[in-house]
Amino acid sequence: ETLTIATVNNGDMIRMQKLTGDFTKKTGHEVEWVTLEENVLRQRVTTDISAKGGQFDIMTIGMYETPIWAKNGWLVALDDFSADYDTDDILPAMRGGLSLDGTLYAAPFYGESSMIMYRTDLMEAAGLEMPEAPTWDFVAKAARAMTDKDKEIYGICLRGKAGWGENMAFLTATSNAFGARWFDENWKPQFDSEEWATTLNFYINLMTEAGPPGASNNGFNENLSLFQQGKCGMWIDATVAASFVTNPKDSTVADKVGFALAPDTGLGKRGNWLWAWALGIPAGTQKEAAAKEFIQWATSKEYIELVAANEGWANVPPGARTSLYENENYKSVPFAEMTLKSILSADPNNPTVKPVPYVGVQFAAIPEFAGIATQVGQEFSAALAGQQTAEEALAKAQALTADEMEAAGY
Amino acid sequence: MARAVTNQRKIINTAAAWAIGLLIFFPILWTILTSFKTEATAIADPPVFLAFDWTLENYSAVMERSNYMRFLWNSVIIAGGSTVLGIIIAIPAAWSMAFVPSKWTKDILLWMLSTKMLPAVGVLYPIYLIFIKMGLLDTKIGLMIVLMLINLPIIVWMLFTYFKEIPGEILEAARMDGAGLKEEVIYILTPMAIPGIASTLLLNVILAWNEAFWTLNLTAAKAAPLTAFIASYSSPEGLFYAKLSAASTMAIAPILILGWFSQKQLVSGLTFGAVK
Amino acid sequence: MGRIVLEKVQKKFGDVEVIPPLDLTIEDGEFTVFVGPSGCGKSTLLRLIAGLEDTTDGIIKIDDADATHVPPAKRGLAMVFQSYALYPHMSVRKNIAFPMKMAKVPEDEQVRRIDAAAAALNLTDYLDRKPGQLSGGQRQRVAIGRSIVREPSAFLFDEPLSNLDAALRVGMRLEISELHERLKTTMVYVTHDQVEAMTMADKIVVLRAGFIEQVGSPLELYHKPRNEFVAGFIGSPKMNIIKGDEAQKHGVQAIGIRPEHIDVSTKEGMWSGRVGVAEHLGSDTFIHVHDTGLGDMITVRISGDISVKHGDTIFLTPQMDQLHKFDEQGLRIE
Amino acid sequence: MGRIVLEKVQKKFGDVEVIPPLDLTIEDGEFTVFVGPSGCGKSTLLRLIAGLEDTTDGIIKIDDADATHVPPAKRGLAMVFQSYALYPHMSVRKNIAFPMKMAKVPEDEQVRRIDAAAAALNLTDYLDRKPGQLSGGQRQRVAIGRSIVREPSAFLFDEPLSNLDAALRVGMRLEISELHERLKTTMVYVTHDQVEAMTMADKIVVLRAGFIEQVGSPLELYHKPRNEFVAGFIGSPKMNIIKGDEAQKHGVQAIGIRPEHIDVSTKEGMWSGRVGVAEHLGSDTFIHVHDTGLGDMITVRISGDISVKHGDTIFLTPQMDQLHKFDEQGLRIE
Amino acid sequence: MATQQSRSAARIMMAPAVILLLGWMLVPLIMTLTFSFKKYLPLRGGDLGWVGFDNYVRFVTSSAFWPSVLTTLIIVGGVLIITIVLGVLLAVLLNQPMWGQGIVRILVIAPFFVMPTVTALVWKNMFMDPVNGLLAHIWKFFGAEPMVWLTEASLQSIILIVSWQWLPFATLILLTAIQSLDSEQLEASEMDGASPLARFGYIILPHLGRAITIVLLIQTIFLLSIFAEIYVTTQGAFGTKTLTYLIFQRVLESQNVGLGSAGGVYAIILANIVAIFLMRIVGKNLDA
Ligand SMILES: Nc1ncnc2c1ncn2[C@@H]1O[C@H](COP(=O)(O)OP(=O)(O)OP(=O)(O)O)[C@@H](O)[C@H]1O
Ligand SMILES: Nc1ncnc2c1ncn2[C@@H]1O[C@H](COP(=O)(O)OP(=O)(O)OP(=O)(O)O)[C@@H](O)[C@H]1O
Ligand SMILES: [Mg+2]
Ligand SMILES: [Mg+2]
Repeated sequence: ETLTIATVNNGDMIRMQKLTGDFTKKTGHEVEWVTLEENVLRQRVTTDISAKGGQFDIMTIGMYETPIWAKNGWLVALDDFSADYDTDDILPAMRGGLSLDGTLYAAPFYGESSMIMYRTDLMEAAGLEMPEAPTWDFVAKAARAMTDKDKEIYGICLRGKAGWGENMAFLTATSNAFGARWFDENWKPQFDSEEWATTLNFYINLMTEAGPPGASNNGFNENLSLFQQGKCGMWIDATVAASFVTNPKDSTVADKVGFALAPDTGLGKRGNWLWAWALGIPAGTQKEAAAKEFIQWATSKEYIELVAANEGWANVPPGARTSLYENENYKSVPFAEMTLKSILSADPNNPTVKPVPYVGVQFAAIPEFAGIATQVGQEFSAALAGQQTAEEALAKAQALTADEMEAAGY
Repeated sequence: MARAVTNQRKIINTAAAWAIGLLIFFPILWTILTSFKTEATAIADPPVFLAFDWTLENYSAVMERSNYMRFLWNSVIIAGGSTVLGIIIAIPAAWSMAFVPSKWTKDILLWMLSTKMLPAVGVLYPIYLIFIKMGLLDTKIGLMIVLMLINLPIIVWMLFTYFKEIPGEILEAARMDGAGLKEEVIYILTPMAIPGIASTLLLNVILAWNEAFWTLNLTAAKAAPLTAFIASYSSPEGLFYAKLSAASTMAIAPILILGWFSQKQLVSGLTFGAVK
Repeated sequence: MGRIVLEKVQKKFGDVEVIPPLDLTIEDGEFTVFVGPSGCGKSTLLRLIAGLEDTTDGIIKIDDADATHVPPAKRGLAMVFQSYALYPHMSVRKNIAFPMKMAKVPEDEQVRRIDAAAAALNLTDYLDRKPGQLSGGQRQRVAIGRSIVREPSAFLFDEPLSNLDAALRVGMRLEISELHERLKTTMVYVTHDQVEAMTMADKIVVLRAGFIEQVGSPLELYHKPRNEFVAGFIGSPKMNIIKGDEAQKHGVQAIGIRPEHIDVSTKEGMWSGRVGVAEHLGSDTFIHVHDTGLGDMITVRISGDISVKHGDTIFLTPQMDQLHKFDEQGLRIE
Repeated sequence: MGRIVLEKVQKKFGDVEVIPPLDLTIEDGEFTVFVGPSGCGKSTLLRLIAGLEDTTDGIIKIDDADATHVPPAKRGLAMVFQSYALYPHMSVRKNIAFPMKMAKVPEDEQVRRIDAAAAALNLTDYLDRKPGQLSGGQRQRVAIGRSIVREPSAFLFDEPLSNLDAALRVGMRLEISELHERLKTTMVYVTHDQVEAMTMADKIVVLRAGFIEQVGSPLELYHKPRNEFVAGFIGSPKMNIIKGDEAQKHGVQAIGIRPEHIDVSTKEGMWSGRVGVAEHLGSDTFIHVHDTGLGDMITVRISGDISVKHGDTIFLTPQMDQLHKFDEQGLRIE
Repeated sequence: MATQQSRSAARIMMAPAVILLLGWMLVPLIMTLTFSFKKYLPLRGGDLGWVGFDNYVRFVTSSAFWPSVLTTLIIVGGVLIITIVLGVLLAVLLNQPMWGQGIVRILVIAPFFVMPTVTALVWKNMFMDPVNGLLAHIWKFFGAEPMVWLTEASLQSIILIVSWQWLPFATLILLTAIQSLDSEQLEASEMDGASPLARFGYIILPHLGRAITIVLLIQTIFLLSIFAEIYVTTQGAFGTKTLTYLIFQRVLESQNVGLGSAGGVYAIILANIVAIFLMRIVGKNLDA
């Protein structure tokens, strides 16, 4: 049988494509890949699954989609995997985020949280020392100290590009650390709260003083390349980035990178998110059995070893399995420990200081969220670009969120 | 105006035209150059223009990652097929409008053009549902039909303007010579309009080749053309300028070369009736 | 064969009646010329016969069979267009062969007829050229060749010579006349050039605004124009029409006298006037005489040369036996 | 004023010499016509005078001042093009006003001149139309109007009437002649129509392949053509040129006799032949006579009518005093 | 050319094109209209029943609506002005005698062959990127602070990118039109004493009128629906959200098909207003 798999164009996925031969050899099934950029992919698979187009046998989806789709009955439950597969080995946080009522609906291919990556040399030059679990105050101080705009060195690189998966992922997670929340228990938007104002003003001030130019256009990729070129002192972003910034082939600063947990403000929540790219099977596919075989292959322990054998331990898909972090070989990878700690410190079911009706750290797992957050993200991005004040951005965000929530019938 | 143009004038013209031409072309040139650089040289500061170690590694990386030939082949089939299909349907329609005009002709023509103003995103859902019903999702034929429909108004209009330049008397002569409608179109009209048909063909191949909304949304694996290919390169992780350039070059090269070879045809043919 | 009969044929474009109901018979083998000013409906009439336009009303018979609703291809007529209407993408040979190809004439018969036509029309050397590589006269010949091979029952020509220059026009005029002598096929020929009409026709049909003003042989029209319009239209330079007192003398509304029927003297004559422009052609001289007291300028034509110049006074005497008389409706009075 | 002198003017297109070095003087107020077959360089010569082409060599003087390198706009000449070259997007009024607007003529003066020109050319009713809404003759008049208002020292016309139909051509011909009578401005007129040349010109320049074959008044050319080429080119129908034995009798290489200088009889005459096509115009009859033993067909022109028909035998007698004689080079022998 | 037979033949021959386009227009249009009166949320189970004009009201009253209409008009208008003005100048220049005309022409028309997605990617990443973009390097070379194009001059940047893409099209059509200008007209105006500038203003420009309207019409049709350029560069941020993009957000990002369909209907109305306006000019110009 030939499986059609929609996937995102991230490095780990590309690697998986190259290794498909192993799967075909083992099972005799062929695989057709549809590789798309993240936003295009999400739009494509969402259209297809909601219209029941049936074009894909396996879709690459995230923690956001999985519970929503599963609730609509669009995904095949993954509860009958073989014992070898060892479902219990999946990190609990990941498993929790990809399950509905205790049943797994998508198997994590790799998982991530966020953390600080910083330049040890610059930190030293600034006369500071990064604690393992810094506060935002420290991070801000360090960022300002490291900044040297004439040399094109910017103390801190943060996401500014509009998008629910871009700046809003970062800002939502960060706002958790500042005690803010998206909605109160009655689904009332909270952008008019004091906490959000603090969060946004803090972020904008910090970026204006210590961030790179044009930060409002920087997403994960832009920041990654800035950091790799040695232009960032600190960068708070996905844990998977660690393997890129420490890879001497692409990175000019590979040997000068340190890691720390995402900062907090002492309110009890850290600003680190939790995400997994996972493989799910749309309900109604003709090739359910083969698809399950593929998912078991791709998210298995053997697959991790296959990658390690081919590309080295630093390149195996991280963040999915407990066993990986118990592996002696992997422990020598510099960022392994900090990644695990970050993942473990995120709690999607209880993300904020104040109580909320939704699940998800850097998102709220409701269908309307992506649309709303993208628009809110644009307002925040415009505020970062100096086109409006933080207060104006928040007011607009509040209005449009209230509007959309009403339209959706909350 | 056959007076000797002073060489000085000609030199100024030449200099100005080349400067502007190169300026306009520069983004493409830069992309092509970048595709032969390493990722590190691609972002070198200051940028290097020609003096770098030329490498093909980006092309091999791209080839390794995606099945370029399949995307290319799909693009060729879809763009070519939709155009041919469109021409076959448009020739009779354009014939009618050009040679048997009624008071509605102009309205029909403008109405046809106005169908192009439907915002594609607005009708994606309906079309998707229809495609599912008809089993056309991810098929080349489905895309051919959609692209044909999108471009049909343009094809009809272009052919209409070419046909109008053909003197009606010639078709009447054919009729007097005993030709039926079919013979008239096949033996007289079509061969006479070959240059116009060629330009139409060309323009529509270009438009169909570059169409990115429907080709992306209605395909998955089997029928995906180069627009889908490029969608997987738009923002990979890490340094990507060189790889992006290589992928871009590969996506545009076929049509660019086709366009250049048929430049004359396009220049003389793209009039939309602007020339009388 | 090729007898064409129009019975009460009428043509309207929308609400405009271009051809009012009209009867006309064209006999087999006759060379009929339609003349008339621009826009009078000559082409329309020809195209009605060809079947390229529908009649609004009336019946067209070809060889006594009703052809009113027969499509053009089936009427057995051939047409030569003003613009030649050659197929530019086909060689001369293919152009000529086209009607036979449509009629599915066998290959060898096609070759035979093409060769015959080419020989007759002096086209043998050009058979493999494209129309674009031919001169105007040659193109015209190809157009004629294309109609000959069909062996039609009648030829229809719509101003076939008007795109040629004067010298060529004379030559082609002769060729078409000779062709008619040879083939004896019915020909219907549209022109607004009265010299062509006079020299080629067996029968001239003078049209004005869709009406037939007169039908007759060229000399009938020249000598006995039925009305002022025909009188003015046939003959070059135009007949002088004189109204007012001078006409009263003859007891009619208007008299007409052709320029070539006026004698000129520098000493005496019936009328006197002042020379305006005098055009010396060598063989003839046209003198435009003003201030004769006869109303408009009078044009006189003299064989050979005469030495008059602008401003001279000259005397004119009409040849009385060549005087034409017209009544109030402009109709001829014998 | 408007005296134009060309001294050793030469024009090459690339390597092709279209005009070999040539001298010509056009006197002030003269109506000069360039005639010659197609491609002989008439337009090129006119465009050299206008300044629309550079001379390869030689000097052009206008009113005794060297104008060889003066740009067209500064030469004070006006040109009327074959295609009229009206500005299609401007009304007739704006078209006529354009040269004055360029010359910054005051508004009221502009209005005055436009009105005058429009009145003279019968354009008053059409001043607000666009050229596309005019007939051919009207367009031609607008083109002339546009040149008149500039009050140029000379007018240049390049086949201004060749796009008009025969009847209109005659009318416009007269109008231009009258304009010349009135304005007395130098006019240089290109045509390949010899009737136009004969009737309009004070002086005709006959060109062949860039060479001047003869310069002279129309009647000079008619009566004393300098060579066979001019003899054949001037006069219609063409002069009959007879070579061989008959010419030997006169001791020359070729003799020429115009169709109107041959007397016809059904009984006796110097030559006899068989009637081919006889063209009856009413006022004249052209008879094409074959098998005279004189080589080519002989054309005869008779005033009035004669009743001969195809195949009849007739007798011809040339008027001996009208005989032209030519030597081996085709040059006239007196 | 107008016998009864040919007229009925014409009707038959026109039928396939008309029927297909009618279907292509009506079927989605009717479905869109239907959806627009419904609460249709695919992620919440699809069709949730009729809601009357709710979606329409919500769409226009949303704060994003009018700015998006304005943005659409600015982009379309800006690109039209730039391409037509530059197109005319370029066409005039390319019509002059010069060496290597063919090659220059190839250079100039090349952008037209480039996919919009690629165009946007290349401009965004390789030119407008504030750190590594070529323009940033140039700015720095002259000692200036690099522009953050897509933020500080977002609309202008998009107009620039789209203009770059469409300039060749305008130039091509205008060039053919210029070449069709009767040279005798230019000579006549020269004889009439017109300077080169006057010739351009009085003869060449009016001659191009028809070509310009056609460029206007065709480009408007294409520009009203530009999408890839915005999607790739700003994703509608910084005031670059066109009506098309807004609909895209409603349908695909917010997964609210009902609301998006109502937006689609508005877009159709806007397009038709522009169209009627254009057709007026063009229709007149096409007859003349
Ligand atoms: N298709 C048509 N629709 C409307 N009116 C027409 C059409 N064809 C011809 N006419 C009108 O019919 C009249 C006769 O036209 P027709 O072409 O027969 O004239 P004509 O005698 O051939 O003139 P010309 O000598 O200029 O060729 C004209 O007034 C013309 O405007
Ligand atoms: N721009 C040019 N380049 C090259 N050859 C040219 C050019 N213009 C004219 N000629 C050639 O010069 C010769 C004379 O041309 P010209 O137009 O002066 O002829 P003409 O006497 O006006 O002919 P016609 O009666 O057909 O208008 C022709 O052989 C023509 O081919
Ligand atoms: Mg006609
Ligand atoms: Mg000429």
